[in-house]
Amino acid sequence: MAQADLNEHRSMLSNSVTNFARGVDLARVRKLRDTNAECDRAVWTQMAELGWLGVLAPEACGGMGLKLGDMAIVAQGLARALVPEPLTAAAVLAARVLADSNNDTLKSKLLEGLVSGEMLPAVAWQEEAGSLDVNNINVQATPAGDGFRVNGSKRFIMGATSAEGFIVSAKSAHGMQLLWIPRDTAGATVQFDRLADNRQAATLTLANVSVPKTHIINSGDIAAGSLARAIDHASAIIGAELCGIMSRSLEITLEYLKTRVQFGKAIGSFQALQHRAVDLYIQQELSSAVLGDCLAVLDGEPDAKTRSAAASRIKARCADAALLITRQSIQMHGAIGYTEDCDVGLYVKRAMTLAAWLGNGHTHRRRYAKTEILEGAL
Amino acid sequence: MAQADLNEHRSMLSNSVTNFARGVDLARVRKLRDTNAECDRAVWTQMAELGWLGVLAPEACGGMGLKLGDMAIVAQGLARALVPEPLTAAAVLAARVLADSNNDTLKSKLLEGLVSGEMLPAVAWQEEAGSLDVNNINVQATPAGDGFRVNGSKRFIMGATSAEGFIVSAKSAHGMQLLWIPRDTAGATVQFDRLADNRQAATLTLANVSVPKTHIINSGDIAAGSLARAIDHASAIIGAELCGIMSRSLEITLEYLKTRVQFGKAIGSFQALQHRAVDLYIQQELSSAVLGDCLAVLDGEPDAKTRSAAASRIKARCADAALLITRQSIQMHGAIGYTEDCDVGLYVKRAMTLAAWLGNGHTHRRRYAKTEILEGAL
Amino acid sequence: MNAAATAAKVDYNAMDDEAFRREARAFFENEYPENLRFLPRRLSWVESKPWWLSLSKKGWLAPNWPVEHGGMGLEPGKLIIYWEETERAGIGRMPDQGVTMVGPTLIRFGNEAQRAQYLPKILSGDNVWCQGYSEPNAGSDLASLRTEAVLDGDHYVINGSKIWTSMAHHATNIYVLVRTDKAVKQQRGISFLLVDMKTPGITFRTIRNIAGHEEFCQVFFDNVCTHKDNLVGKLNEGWTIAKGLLTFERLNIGSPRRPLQAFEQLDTLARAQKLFDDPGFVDRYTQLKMDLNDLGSLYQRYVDKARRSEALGPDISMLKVFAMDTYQKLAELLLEAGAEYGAYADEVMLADEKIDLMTPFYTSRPGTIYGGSNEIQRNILSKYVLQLPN
Amino acid sequence: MNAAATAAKVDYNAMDDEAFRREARAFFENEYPENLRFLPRRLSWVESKPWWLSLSKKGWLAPNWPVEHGGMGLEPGKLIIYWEETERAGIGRMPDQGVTMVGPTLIRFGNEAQRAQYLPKILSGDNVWCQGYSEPNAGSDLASLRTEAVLDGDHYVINGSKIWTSMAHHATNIYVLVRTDKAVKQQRGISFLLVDMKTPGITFRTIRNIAGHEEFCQVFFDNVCTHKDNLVGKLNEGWTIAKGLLTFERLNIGSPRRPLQAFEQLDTLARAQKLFDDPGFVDRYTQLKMDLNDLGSLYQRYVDKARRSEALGPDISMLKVFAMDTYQKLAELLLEAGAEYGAYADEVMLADEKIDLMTPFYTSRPGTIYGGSNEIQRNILSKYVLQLPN
Repeated sequence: MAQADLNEHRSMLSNSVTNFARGVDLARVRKLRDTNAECDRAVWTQMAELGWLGVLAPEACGGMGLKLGDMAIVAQGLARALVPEPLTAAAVLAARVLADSNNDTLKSKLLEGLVSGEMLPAVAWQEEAGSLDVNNINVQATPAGDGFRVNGSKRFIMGATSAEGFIVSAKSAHGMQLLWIPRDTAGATVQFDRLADNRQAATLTLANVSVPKTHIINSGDIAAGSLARAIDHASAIIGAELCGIMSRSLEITLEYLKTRVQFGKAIGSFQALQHRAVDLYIQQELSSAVLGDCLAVLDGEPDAKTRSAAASRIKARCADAALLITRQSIQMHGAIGYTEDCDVGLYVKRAMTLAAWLGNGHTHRRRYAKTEILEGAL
Repeated sequence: MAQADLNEHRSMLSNSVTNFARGVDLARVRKLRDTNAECDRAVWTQMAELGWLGVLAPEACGGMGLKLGDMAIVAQGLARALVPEPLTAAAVLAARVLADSNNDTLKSKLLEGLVSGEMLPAVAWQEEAGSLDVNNINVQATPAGDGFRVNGSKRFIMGATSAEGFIVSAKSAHGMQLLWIPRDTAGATVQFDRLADNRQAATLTLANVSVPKTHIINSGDIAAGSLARAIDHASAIIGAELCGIMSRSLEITLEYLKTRVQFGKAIGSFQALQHRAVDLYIQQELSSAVLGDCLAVLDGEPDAKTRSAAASRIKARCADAALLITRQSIQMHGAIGYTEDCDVGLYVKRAMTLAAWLGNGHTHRRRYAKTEILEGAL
Repeated sequence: MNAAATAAKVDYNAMDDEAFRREARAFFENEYPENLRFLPRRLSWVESKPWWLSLSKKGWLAPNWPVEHGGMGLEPGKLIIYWEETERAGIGRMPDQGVTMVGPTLIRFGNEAQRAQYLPKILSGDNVWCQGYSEPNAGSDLASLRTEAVLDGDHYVINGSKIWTSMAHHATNIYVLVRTDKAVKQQRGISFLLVDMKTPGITFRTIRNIAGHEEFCQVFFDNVCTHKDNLVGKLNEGWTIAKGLLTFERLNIGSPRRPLQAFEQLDTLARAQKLFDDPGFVDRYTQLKMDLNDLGSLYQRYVDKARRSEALGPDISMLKVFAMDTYQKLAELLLEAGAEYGAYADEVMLADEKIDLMTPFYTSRPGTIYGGSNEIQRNILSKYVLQLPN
Repeated sequence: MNAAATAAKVDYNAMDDEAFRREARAFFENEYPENLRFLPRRLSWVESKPWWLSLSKKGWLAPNWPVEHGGMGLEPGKLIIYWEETERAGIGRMPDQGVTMVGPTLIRFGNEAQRAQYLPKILSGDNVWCQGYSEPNAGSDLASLRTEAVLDGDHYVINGSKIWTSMAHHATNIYVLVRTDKAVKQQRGISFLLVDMKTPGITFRTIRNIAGHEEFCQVFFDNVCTHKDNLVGKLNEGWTIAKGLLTFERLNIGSPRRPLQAFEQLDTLARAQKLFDDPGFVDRYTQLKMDLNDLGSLYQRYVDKARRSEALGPDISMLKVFAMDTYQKLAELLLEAGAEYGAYADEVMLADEKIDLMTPFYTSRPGTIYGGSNEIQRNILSKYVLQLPN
């Protein structure tokens, strides 16, 4: 795509997100607790129509073939409005894995469906908490017929409540297999755990699930490499979401500091709160600087080590900053901040869910240390 | 000693320290940089006459046979006045080791000399930075004549600048030996490194040093146990010194906050500084509470595990609090705090020396974790 | 004298510590309802009542009240054992304002008639109390309260509204701070009244907390009458009582036992996930464990002071500040150490252990806000203890 | 045009990054005096001069000045490489106010005559500059300065005193902020003057810093005359220049390269003491390493802005706050990780490596005090960026 077209797309995206976010009512987010409807398919279709689900997908599959820098604009804007739909899970994590597939028939079907909003795939790769290693898995794919029989279970699957199926990583004699397993496949059961923001993490249990050859997305080192890259890219876009969360939470809080009166003065005139607000602002700006810097690195398609380091830098900073800022937003609101009615509570909860997904700050710092510090030091 | 006598001693000690500290001129502390005279023998003799060097020593050796709780009063008071003489090194660490000796002749000579101020022994036990294990040593004592030949070197020896000799721990075929090695012994060389507060840490190198049987202080498990207890007790009294350091530094700083005017107001009226001062005050009070609580435990002569845990609790809290408070004292003084002329600089330097000696906060937390957390958890 | 008072005549303070601990442990283990252990929220009154009555029957409901009023009269050392065993058994927090706040207040500031009227009903569970301090738009600025009471014959007539009243929807009685003299300065002209929740003119709306539980109410007073005998202490001197109560509350909130509850979860998580094999985790864990122990030493200092009947001065604010900061750090470490599970809203099963990672996070938040926010506590310490200028 | 200007005509910005780095590294490794590497203090002018002249000869003294004024005109990417290699080679901090402060000020606010008179003498080492901003009892409250200058014929006559003037005892010239109009409000009525240190009436006393080095002076002005041509910018508008310079200074002080210097020591210590085998240490090290990298990203944002010639607003204060906080944490970790060596005042040899644990501690302290303390920076951010009320 030519630079002029890119710029046009980017500006269009930015405007459409801003307009959309302006119309969002947080009442729907509050209701999630009771309804579990984290993905309203009508909203999802609208998001598809606005082109957001296809930002990263290749044009051949109906996407825009844009960069992470563009996707970040969408993710950040929607996160500010607490939109609960699984944008990053589908349009980054799943889309990236599917785009790399060399099974053209399956790829077209799934990726075009994803972009159009008709087909929602969820990636099921992780099994152990705190592990970002795509090879640290126990789900087994043993040859059966022209395909595989799969056993084991996957955890921490996001965007699964209304998913039509799962992209599952499995071990086989010939390395990793990335397999498409429709939700209603015999032997596949899904179970949900409620998360802080009332969205759901799924656990997928596979008992002798048959997967035909036509459902193999990718195999071997290509599969593992593709999955690892998708996870890094999704981690980076979660960072963008966290930036949206923290900036809106801080905005609300600064507004409160300017208007809430105690002891005859706006509480924002108390220096202790001013300095704390400044420290939160610094964390916000750091996050945004790191996000910008590292997205540029990622969009340059560097080697795997550089890519993982950039993704970890984003996730570590943005996760910890968002947790700090949203928690302090509660504190600075005082008692009202501790009620369900106060919006900052919604932000702290979304921050917790996003921070923990695909490795929290600590996990990413550990990963960064492993490749960037320890390997160099030895 | 009867309770009434104890109380009388305690009150006498407290008064004498307060009077002494009132007369201390910090000019002498400032001159240390040029003179290295960290132990003025005239001052030392005065301290001996006031009974401070014998607070812990048994009455049979001219001491008072009091408790750590009493010693802490002296150490804290003198630390407030930055008295550089090696009170804890001699009157706690060395005195405890000597009091346990079953070599009565040597014990009388050294301990009585110590109490009277005429003989200054320095304990040389540590070899590796960050290690508090008395058995983690390499100095070797091999049988020779009726005694030993000793080789190796010891580090981080405090109170050595004007010491007449060293109490050295060494490995032998029959376990640890605690040996008395006069400073002028052939083969013993002493080298000094300047510390933050311009006191000196000595390194003692022993090359084929002959130690006669009459210079054996203690042997085997008794030696190791005695040394470990002495180190724990000294660590606790260093905690008391650190409490003295932090309380005086905070006092000076609070006074400055009340009098220094900027932007037309006393800087102590700025809420950000107020809240920071409060946090420092809380650390001071925590330190003092922990010190009091754990000294009582130590004075109850508990088992070695409980003893070490209590000592580590004191040292960890007091070291970190003193470093924090003295560093922030510089910051709150602004530019003047960064000059050699400002007293708070002397406190930050003494805090650094005391914090590092016999294990800093981190080292003590690690030791605490090992016995109090990990052994329980497994 | 009722059964409770009789039972309380046992001199627990004379017991050996370990023997007392064994008795407490056995009682809590055997008698407390299994289904209410380690609940991720406070107990409702309906849930609490059977246990309230069990405690009362044994004379163990009010461990800190003097024996003559039906308490256990425990000395601090024993009191701590009592609390430790409470936590160990996972006993939930009941609507206990009567025991923790009203009882001590009436014992200290009330008159004989008030004690006779109210204390037994607290012990018997007939009266359940809630607190009416904060007001909308007053928040930390408690002294700016505007709910007023005017004496009309034998009754005070109350008008206004209170907010952040915990569990008011389960309470039978409320104690309120009201303005009884508008002419004088903020802290003066405030009185302390006791009111029956069934008095005509009282209404309330419930407020859900951040965790989604109906923890608070806003209580509205529309010409609510309470007899003038329900004035505690002197007219217009309620601020002194409130301050005294806040001091009690700070000693209460400053105890190591709430953070200890979070430690229970952290320990379980660490064992289940083998985190003690990770020296980096152990470093962070140890720091907080030692903070908690040191909080214990500081707390003990105040407990000893209280035991010697010395007044607790404004410096006690530091206890609350440090306790609540430690509690929050602990809850935050629990979430971080949980990795992906750190976002789970409900309990998780790990290595056959049930772990609630999220509840300590929520329960640790209000500690830095209510009862005078940590910011207010620091102002108090700055002004009254460090005497820094305004 | 002198040799320096000729040499500077090489277009370094067009060079490949690695090639430029190789050239810088070779130059710094080969030419900088061995005995002055990694010194635990700033360099005196006598020590600096040979290196100053080597740099000048190669045209490398003023990497950030435009080429037409004898600088290298480096773009930010190259400038960072230049700085990185400076740190790597352990090059000491010279009395560089002329290069870092006076040059950029005259280029931006001075007139042609001032640039012609002063810039070449900076490059040639004939003029060594120091800064006269702070005053006794003014401190962070810079605008309250009282040193005054009165125009008398062709000269300003200066009376008063400046303090915290770094290295004034080695300087030939001083730039001072003086009050030229006492009738107007604080920030107004201040002017920016250049003064020869040999002018009659100037005296000074040296002040030792906490590390015992003669780092500062107090400079006294007793009827000191400077020609009115030495007024930079307009009369009574010196505050604008000072603010501009403070912004420069904040960009300078906010760069990751000073904390990087502490990291050099920490890395060496960690290798010598095998601390990378200790996962607890690695956790703490990584946190700070990532803070430093993230500071780099934030810094880059401002460098890019400066490169696009956009004005640097008050938000740049955050750079200084974060950089200096990170620097101090790093220096504190270095001392802690050094265990007993963390109290050593001088260099230690460990595993054949020379490590200076204490110097980063001392050099990191003033960063949160000078150039507007971190408290002042936070006030600025609160007021001008977050627009919180007063």
